[in-house]
Amino acid sequence: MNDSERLVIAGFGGQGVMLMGQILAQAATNENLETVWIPSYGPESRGGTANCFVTISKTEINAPVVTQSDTLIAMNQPSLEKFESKVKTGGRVLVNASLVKDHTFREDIEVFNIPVNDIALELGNLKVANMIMLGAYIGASKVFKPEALETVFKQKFTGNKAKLLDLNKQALLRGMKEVS
Amino acid sequence: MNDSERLVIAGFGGQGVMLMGQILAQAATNENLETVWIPSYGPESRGGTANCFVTISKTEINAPVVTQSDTLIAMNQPSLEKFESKVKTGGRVLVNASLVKDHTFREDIEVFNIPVNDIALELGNLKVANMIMLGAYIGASKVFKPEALETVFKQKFTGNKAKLLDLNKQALLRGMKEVS
Amino acid sequence: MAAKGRIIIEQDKCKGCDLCTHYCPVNILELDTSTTNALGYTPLKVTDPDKCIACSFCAMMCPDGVITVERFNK
Amino acid sequence: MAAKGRIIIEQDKCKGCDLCTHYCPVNILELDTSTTNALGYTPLKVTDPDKCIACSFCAMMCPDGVITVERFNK
Amino acid sequence: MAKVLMKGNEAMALAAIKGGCDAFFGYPITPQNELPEYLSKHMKENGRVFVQAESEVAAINMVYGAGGSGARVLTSSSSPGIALKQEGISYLAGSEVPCVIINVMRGGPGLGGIQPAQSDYMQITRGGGNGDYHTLAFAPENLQETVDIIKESFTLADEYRNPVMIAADGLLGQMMEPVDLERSSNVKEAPLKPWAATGESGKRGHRNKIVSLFLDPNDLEDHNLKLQKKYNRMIDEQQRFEMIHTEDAEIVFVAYGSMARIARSAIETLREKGIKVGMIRPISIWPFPEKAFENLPKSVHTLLTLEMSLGQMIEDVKIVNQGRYKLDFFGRTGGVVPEPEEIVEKVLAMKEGAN
Amino acid sequence: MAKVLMKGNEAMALAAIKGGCDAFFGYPITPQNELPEYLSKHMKENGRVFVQAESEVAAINMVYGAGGSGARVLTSSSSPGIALKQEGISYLAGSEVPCVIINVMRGGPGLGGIQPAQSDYMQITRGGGNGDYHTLAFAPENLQETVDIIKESFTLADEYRNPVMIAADGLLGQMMEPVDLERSSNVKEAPLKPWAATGESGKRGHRNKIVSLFLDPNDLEDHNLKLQKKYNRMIDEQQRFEMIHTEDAEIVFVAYGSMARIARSAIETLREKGIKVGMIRPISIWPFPEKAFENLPKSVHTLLTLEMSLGQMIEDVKIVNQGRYKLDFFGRTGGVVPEPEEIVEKVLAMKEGAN
Amino acid sequence: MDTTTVYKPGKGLTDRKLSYCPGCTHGIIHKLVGEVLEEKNLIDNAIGVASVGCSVMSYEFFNCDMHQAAHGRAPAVATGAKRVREDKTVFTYQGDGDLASIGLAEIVHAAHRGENITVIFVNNAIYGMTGGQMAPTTLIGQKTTTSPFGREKAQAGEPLRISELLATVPGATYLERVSVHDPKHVKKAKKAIEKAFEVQEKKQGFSLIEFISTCPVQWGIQPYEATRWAVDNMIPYFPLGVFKDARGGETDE
Amino acid sequence: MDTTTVYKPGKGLTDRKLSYCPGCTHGIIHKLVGEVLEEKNLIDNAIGVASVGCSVMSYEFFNCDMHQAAHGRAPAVATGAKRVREDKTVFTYQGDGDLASIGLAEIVHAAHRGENITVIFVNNAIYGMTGGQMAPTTLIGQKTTTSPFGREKAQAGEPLRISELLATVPGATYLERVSVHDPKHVKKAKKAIEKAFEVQEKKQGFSLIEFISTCPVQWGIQPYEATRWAVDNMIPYFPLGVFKDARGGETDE
Ligand SMILES: Cc1ncc(C[n+]2csc(CCOP(=O)(O)OP(=O)(O)O)c2C)c(N)n1
Ligand SMILES: Cc1ncc(C[n+]2csc(CCOP(=O)(O)OP(=O)(O)O)c2C)c(N)n1
Ligand code: SF4
Ligand code: SF4
Ligand code: SF4
Ligand code: SF4
Repeated sequence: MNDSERLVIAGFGGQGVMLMGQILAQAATNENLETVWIPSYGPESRGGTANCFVTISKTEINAPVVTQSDTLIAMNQPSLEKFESKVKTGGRVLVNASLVKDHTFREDIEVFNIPVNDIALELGNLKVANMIMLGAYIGASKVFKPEALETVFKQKFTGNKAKLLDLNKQALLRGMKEVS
Repeated sequence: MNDSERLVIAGFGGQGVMLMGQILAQAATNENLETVWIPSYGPESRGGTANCFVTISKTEINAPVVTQSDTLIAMNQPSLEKFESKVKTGGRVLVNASLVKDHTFREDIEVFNIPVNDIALELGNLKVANMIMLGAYIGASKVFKPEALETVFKQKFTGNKAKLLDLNKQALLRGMKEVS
Repeated sequence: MAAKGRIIIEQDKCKGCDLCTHYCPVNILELDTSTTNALGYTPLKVTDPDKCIACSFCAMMCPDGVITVERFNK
Repeated sequence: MAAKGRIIIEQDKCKGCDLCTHYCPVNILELDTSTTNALGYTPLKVTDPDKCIACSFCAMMCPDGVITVERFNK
Repeated sequence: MAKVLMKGNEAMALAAIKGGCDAFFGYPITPQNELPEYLSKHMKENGRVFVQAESEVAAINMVYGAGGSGARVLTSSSSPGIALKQEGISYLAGSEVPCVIINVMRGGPGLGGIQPAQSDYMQITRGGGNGDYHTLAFAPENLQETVDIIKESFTLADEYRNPVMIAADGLLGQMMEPVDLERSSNVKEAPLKPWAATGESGKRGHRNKIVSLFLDPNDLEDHNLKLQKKYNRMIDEQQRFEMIHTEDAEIVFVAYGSMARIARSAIETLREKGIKVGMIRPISIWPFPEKAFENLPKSVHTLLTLEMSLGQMIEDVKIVNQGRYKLDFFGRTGGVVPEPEEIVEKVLAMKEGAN
Repeated sequence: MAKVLMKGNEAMALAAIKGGCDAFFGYPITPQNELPEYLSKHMKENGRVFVQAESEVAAINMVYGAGGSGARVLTSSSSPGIALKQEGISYLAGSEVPCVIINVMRGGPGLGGIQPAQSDYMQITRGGGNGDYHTLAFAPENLQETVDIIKESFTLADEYRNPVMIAADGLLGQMMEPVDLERSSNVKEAPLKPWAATGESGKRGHRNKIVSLFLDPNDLEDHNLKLQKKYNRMIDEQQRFEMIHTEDAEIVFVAYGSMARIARSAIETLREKGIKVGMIRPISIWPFPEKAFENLPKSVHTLLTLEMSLGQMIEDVKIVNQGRYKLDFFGRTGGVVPEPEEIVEKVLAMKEGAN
Repeated sequence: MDTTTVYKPGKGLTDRKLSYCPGCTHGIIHKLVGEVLEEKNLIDNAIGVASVGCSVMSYEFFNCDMHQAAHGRAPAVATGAKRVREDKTVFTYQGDGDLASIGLAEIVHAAHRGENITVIFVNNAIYGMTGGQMAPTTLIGQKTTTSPFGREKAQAGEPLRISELLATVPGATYLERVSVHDPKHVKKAKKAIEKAFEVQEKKQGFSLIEFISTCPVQWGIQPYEATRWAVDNMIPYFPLGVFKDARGGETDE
Repeated sequence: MDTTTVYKPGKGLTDRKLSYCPGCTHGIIHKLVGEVLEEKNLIDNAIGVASVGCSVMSYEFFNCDMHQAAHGRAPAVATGAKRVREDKTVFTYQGDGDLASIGLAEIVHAAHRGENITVIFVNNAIYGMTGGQMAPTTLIGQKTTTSPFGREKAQAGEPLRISELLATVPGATYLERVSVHDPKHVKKAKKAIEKAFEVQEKKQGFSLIEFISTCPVQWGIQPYEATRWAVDNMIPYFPLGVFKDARGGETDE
């Protein structure tokens, strides 16, 4: 990771993009890094599109809203269209290739096409598409080791959610493999 | 009348002191003089004491509240005590002698003792004590001719109050006589 | 007829509202128009103390707590 | 059995809430999971148009005014 | 026209009728009660609407409904009642619904007292509602001016599609003075209101909406920038003030409303003593009349702000002043109406201090 | 202490618990809902009081009752909800009832929008209630500072017997950051409150009354003068601010809260370009930190006020400035969160203009 | 002579002269509340909430800790006080303008939450304090300063009956309407207050006693005539009685 | 083939896509109001008042002149509009947080004055818009974001029944509670709206139709299950029916 990493994560309401960001922010917190997570909020996010901004940094974070991102994770087509232009030159874009087809990408960015929905269905649960994408992201960016996110999973999936732990780990590793 | 005349009229709630002031202000208005009438207001005036300030002037009236008065009309003892000190040197005080006994007055003011309650009872209606006092006031001050006030009476006592006209006129003239 | 009790009137608290007088079953209360109290009101008086039956009706109806009622012990 | 009428589905208005399908007395409505519409939802489809009795129940229950119902004139 | 002797609150009510007020919605509160009482009698006579609302909150929202439906509308209250109207006022400004709001100020804070005060200057000029908005606010000093301004306010409210506030106080509300209700004032017939939700979408050919909601922040910002243009136009066009004896003054009072009137007496006394005092009397308190401060003579060295509060307008004086003149302040509060003599003494003490 | 990652609204709620908050009364409104939601779960756990009131008006009056009965009390809302609380806040100040009020600001006026804004600066610092009164008001820029200030606010409220307002915004409310909830902050145990109406007149030996009514204007003025002394003490003791790179700055930003944080990025960029900018960051917005402006270096020529509103704090900057420095302004409003680049451009344009 | 005092001003009220107009039954109601506070030993442990109306100064009269609440908001203030002082007796004293007009949401919601407080509600069919304006309880045809032609149904609707309205609120436990127009009713009214405070002591929830009261000054008649007017005009529209009693097994009759 | 259209989206609503969540019955209620407006030829002469809640954007949906009112104040806004536009059809559209919580005084007083307006009251037992907080209508035991352990009587009281409460207000003319959980009830609900608008047309006073509605998203269940939940849990507590009909001689059945 550079001194700081700024991400935009965007998708449909039900795709779990908020959680993806929170997991990264929690991992950063665990490692004593500075971090800020900012959601889009309000009624328009219900059912519609949702996105969050995450900044992870070794030094104090000033402006919290990500205007120029290092990474964009686009879980669907509208998100890609909305945020692609705000990725820095040299930045990376991870795209849900199950929903985004035939898009012409900017030339100055690194693009990872991962069909996370299809993979998730393979794994037997569409809901883990987001974790597959997270895996791909840490695989591509090396911002965190998988163990760091697994720790967060353990913090988040407690009580009757504990049974989801394994599936999510599996999804994470599978996602990493997609970019390795 | 001098260029201006500033009065304080004070008494118990039911004595009609507000009306006295309004009649003077209306007379002034009729004669195209400048005038301001200011009442005490609020719950404390209910049943308790009431007072009003009246200014009548040939020129524009600035500060409307009367702080130094030319005339004080005190319809009872507490009013006299409250306002006597604010009468100008050389000013005049008209006192309801039916209710104020044994008072030692300031030396630098002109005092008129008129037993208006007793006179009113003589006239058969305690309610006109205030009109008797008004009569005494115009008699002493010459600010208005009685006709001026009679005009106001005609403006005020209309409808089923018209029958009070004569009694009030009578009271007024009777009051004038007291100071003549 | 001998009085069964008596009322004590705190004259200076009386507002002369005339409420109590209407509830005296033996009709011995009226306002004393010959005087005014410190508040400027004509206060309550008892016309015929001997008739008081200490029923407390006057006191109960007085909004201003003017009246204390005592019953004579036999 | 010949259809008594038909429904016209404005697919792009459908939010895939699945409400209408529960009220069809002849059970010919379901969501088309094979596709998503412009809003990102899986829209309604008719499985067996021939059975439609033009009762309008689906349309009445649709919160989003997706369905128009026509009766065939004889 | 002959002058009639009227009580302030009643004169305000009648002025509203003369100004074309179609409807009144209000809730009782001292010291403005004679205003709705008068209207409860006379609006009906004139075929107009009078409703005693269940609260100030309801009243201001009735104003919103009636004003938004195209009527000329009035509400009046006093200090704590105006506090309750703040959300509604913010809505009115945000949705650009014209109306007139009279505040007959009394002492505060909280329940406070009922005697005259000017301690709602901030409440009136800064608003307590949310967001970037402004209302025109006028502060007359005597009944004739009050009548003239209220009559005109309905026209101004319509012209700017904005609430207009009248800063009166218990003294203006309760006093009587002769007033000429027909004195010419800038009163225009209510204009056509093509924006109003009159329930005539059929006739009009399109729907009208009275709305302050803009979920997209860019839309809301655009809306605010549009409003801001209007506010700037008000700042340009509506600064009103009177200059009194400033031509050779050394000390210039800044005072409005009843306080200005009292100060006039002090000026007389001081001038008699040879002390050169004058006064800037803001008549509009929003927009604050900056222009009045532009061409003061060289003789001026101090601005003395006078208020029936502990120092609220002085903030505007500071903003305008930008360090040019010495500033001083005299105020009474809580319903105490100062005597001219106190101002005289204040000035004498200032002179003393200066020597 | 380890930092925990929390959502702003939840961190505020937990901070209140850590600050000794005994009772919360509030009404839902975006974007502060997670605050009461968190408390609905956790106040009970801690044996404390959580009540969802029927409205903001009811909520602030419940605060009055609970605070006046001696408890440490919190309410929170967002812009239009705060407008509805104005009468209650005036009562709280007038009766000297301590409490903490959080405003998670959103765009206005009226219903406006729900995205972050700072356009309630006037609403917060001038009050919209009636009368001469003030509330302490703090505007933190990040979650750690928010947590620290909220914890301390209950202590301050008790010390001054006065409401304390927290000016947050939708960004602070909705974002997550790691915070140390145990970081030392000036939190004291609730003091004895011999003035409170606790229902213990027997034990105490005399009755207590929580009152803002003074029918005699002289009493009300005396009460106001007493309050005024307290406000002056606050002005002395509670001005809080941070000076950022002012030591050699030519242009000094004045910005608070989220806007200040954004401005930090702009300062970095500009300094990289060799442009000497610095910032005064008011942490207390009432009292406004005049002291920060006292010893600016000679290098300063311009104060650039930055706000997420169309210019409200700039009035305070003008008041403090008194003509010393050139003033300039940049603001976005309606929920638009400006990008640091916009500030950079503004400064570049200013430099351009100056040349 | 040997005497027993059978009636005297008690300790539930302070010595301050009541600020009510002559003959106003606010005074009688004050006395009753004061007597019950004293007899039930509550003075030292009570928190009262004065509202805005003629009784605004009641914080000077009730001899216990007091709050003065904003107009209409006394039930909210009482809620705040009671929630943080659960073991104290908390009551409000409110007029009909205060409670039935501006404060309607607050009273209904205090009842709705089942707040364990007692409300003394003084219904005199008018706004006394501010000069005799129309209240929600003003009768049809009644002239007030804002219904100068008499209250008209078409313009202002028919009067609200608060006890009846609150009886529909599940959270309300005890609701009774009483009058103080003669000694018999005064006694009954006192019993009602006692019951209400008992409901609170037993933590049974919300209680409200509505008083038919007079306003001789704003009605423009003499105090005694005012009691007759209340009997002849108000009670027919606002019938006396218990409107709700959800105290569980232990009701009295 | 030759066809007759027996059901189609009408002109009472605009073409804007409704902003409600999938399966939310706000949409059905909108349609019904729109249909009645159209069938009664009122679209061109109506003034609607949107409130604050999920239906805040309803000013974009009803195809007539519209106001957007502050939270809870729609009845006051409607009063203002109706008083100055007496010949227009004025209605409000309000949720239960809006009407029964913050706006309680306004709704009761609009009824009390007998305002000649129609209120469409959507009771979904929760605050939808703000994220599922407890409403005055939330059922005992129901979990919401501010009653995380389920609504408890001791803490928050038992749910308010608005139609029953308003039935005690003399000024209210027509009050009915309906549901839209199946086609039969949808038809009945439409009839109720028709009646309410008729009351207004005949200047008979205040009318309110309360709708049992669903909030699948904040209840956390699927839309169809939500209609079942409403039937099984809400209707038993909020029974359907006419709660007041003071239309004079001309009532229907
Ligand atoms: C917010 C607010 N609005 C209005 C008032 C003015 N006000 C004082 S008392 C009162 C009415 C009191 O009437 P009621 O409650 O019937 O009591 P009463 O005086 O008849 O005993 C009003 C409207 C106020 N003080 N505060
Ligand atoms: C003064 C004010 N307080 C609070 C809010 C926030 N708010 C918006 S909608 C709402 C509740 C809506 O619930 P309800 O009326 O039940 O309608 P629903 O969303 O369930 O349809 C609240 C509290 C606001 N906008 N304004
Ligand atoms: S009731 Fe009381 S105040 Fe009235 S006259 Fe009798 S003693 Fe006096
Ligand atoms: S009810 Fe309407 S929106 Fe829902 S699935 Fe059926 S057609 Fe689609
Ligand atoms: S105004 Fe009426 S209610 Fe008030 S004290 Fe006087 S008589 Fe009693
Ligand atoms: S939140 Fe609930 S009430 Fe609101 S639109 Fe969604 S489902 Fe409907």
